Amino acid sequence: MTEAAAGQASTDEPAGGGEPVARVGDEALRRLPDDLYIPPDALEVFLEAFEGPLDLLLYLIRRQNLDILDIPIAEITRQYMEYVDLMREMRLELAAEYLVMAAMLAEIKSRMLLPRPAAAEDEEDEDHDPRAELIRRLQEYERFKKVAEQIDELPRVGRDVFPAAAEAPACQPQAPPPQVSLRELLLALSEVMRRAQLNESHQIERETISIRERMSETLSRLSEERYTPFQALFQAEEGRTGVVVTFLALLELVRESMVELVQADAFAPIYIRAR
Amino acid sequence: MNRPPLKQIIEAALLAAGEALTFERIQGLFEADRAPSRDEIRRAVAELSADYQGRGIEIREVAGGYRIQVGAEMAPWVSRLWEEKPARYSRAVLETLALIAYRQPITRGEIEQVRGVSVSTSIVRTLEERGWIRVVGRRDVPGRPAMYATTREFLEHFNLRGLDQLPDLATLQDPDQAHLELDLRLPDELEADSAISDDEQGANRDE
Amino acid sequence: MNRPPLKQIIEAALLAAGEALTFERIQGLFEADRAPSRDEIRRAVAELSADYQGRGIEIREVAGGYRIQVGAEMAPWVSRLWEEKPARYSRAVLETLALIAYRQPITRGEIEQVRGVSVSTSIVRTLEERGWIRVVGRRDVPGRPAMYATTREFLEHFNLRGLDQLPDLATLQDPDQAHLELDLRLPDELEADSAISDDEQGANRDE
Repeated sequence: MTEAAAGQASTDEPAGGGEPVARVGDEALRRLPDDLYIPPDALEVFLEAFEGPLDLLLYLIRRQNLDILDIPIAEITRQYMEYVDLMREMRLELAAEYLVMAAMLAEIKSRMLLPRPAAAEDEEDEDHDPRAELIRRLQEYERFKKVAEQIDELPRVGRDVFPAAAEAPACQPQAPPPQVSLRELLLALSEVMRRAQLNESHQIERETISIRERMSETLSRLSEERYTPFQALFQAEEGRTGVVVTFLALLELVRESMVELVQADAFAPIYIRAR
Repeated sequence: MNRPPLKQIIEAALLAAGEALTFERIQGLFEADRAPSRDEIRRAVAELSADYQGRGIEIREVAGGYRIQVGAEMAPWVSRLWEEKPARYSRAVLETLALIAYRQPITRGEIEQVRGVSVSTSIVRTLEERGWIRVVGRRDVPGRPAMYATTREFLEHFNLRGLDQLPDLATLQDPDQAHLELDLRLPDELEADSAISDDEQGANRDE
Repeated sequence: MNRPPLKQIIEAALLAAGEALTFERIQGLFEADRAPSRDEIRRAVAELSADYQGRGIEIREVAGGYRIQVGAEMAPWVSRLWEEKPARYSRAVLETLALIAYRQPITRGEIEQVRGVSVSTSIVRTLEERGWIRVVGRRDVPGRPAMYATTREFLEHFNLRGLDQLPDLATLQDPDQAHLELDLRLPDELEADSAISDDEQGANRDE
């Protein structure tokens, strides 16, 4: 706000004229209430504090202890226009809604002045008051304005209440490991085999698997550093089949050069070492 | 395993979490077949609540869960932990929030109808950034405007168990009553007042 | 002002902060001329510490201040607050596992040959950490690549007595069928089964 605007506002004060500014009951006020006469820069803050035309209207009504259900529309319209003019003079950014409301007030005022045409009575409610819609909106707005104030007073986190927290015990957040079903494993294998187009030529059979399993087992029991006696790889309790499988696995390991067989002399003990 | 009393586990978990935990999350602390029932949890919370009597902390049901929190009577001391003062929200923000809370789901246009002024984008953004409101759908009218609703964080922030705990909306039939409580003071005075009442909060409560 | 006991203020502040507070910060909660001395703070903390006996929380002195923390004995429950949802293995991991299961012992290079893409170290590590594969030797070729095989844990996870129980690739045409036949029994049942078949072997032979 500029100095000039402020000066203008105080010389053009709306209470300058002889007319009563407002009427509270029987008493006519010749000047605006004290709470409006404040330094010009505070006045700007005051005007800006209105949350729109409904808020301003509510202020005008409450200030004079008027009944919201029986608004003296002419008087309130006049006061409303004074504030709107004031805001314009102060060059406050005036939302278009203020002017829409001004037009609405003027319309209500004119309708109240006109005698009610007989023809219109059929269309409208018999006791239709041109102010009804405005009153409804004012009441509606007031409810939410009030409840917004109450919400502001609710105990709020960070202002009134504070969540309590303590250091958590040292623990690794663990994700449970993924579960895999045999079906998924099969599907994965079928997919990779399909891609490799090896389904036909590389049919893997049960027998092969048990030999390959024994190959793995045997390898894991062998060491690169020291030799393991040949006999130690066979478990008698596995019976004949077990021995055969182990032997076939061993042959396969030798063929694939995964292990090394050592024999010092003929019929001497055979030793095996991983390569 | 010899497990500690339920109320101790709940207390430990609430404090370790530092935020509200729903029944589901509390039950999730246990093996599926050992999870306490809701009633068992309620009983344990009631015990905790009794233990906290006369202390600076309380256990409160918020947004469908429980939270251990430092009560308002401790605010005069505890709030000094932080240099920054808690944010104040403008009337425009609070009125918009109130309309969304009571009238959800609601579009911006519907809010504007009640407030009589346009709702700026920054107001909506402020509320969304705080996590207090979110878009829950679009109204099937031209332009398909977004419909807003409040969130669990809104309830948590305002210390509410549910939307039914919001202050009652004054009824339209009784406007005179509302009149008496209306505030005729200037915004400045209001601010001065609230500043004082903040300081006096502790004192008032002691009286 | 009638102020709550010092230990309550300290407890409230420590819990609201959720972290350690130094003596200075605790003293800073009070008007300068009402701040408690370090000895007063120590005494109040000792009282709190006694109150916490036998509960899931404790107050600890750390680096010139105090902190409230949840006791280690609560970890089994509290740690589940942050438990993530079980992840899923990628297709690459599953294919690698399948190849190791059916073609063991197998090197990474051999897996790559079949899959047609490289097998990242992280895939192998994932399976090793899970305990499902291990290195059983090295192939005697340049670079001496590790050869992988499946483990006992792998068999246990899939409820298999041995690798020979892995379904034939022939059943791949109808994996659902194979699934039904193989995997729906509980480990107990499988064990019971195998016990019976062992017993029956002898009987069969006698006949």
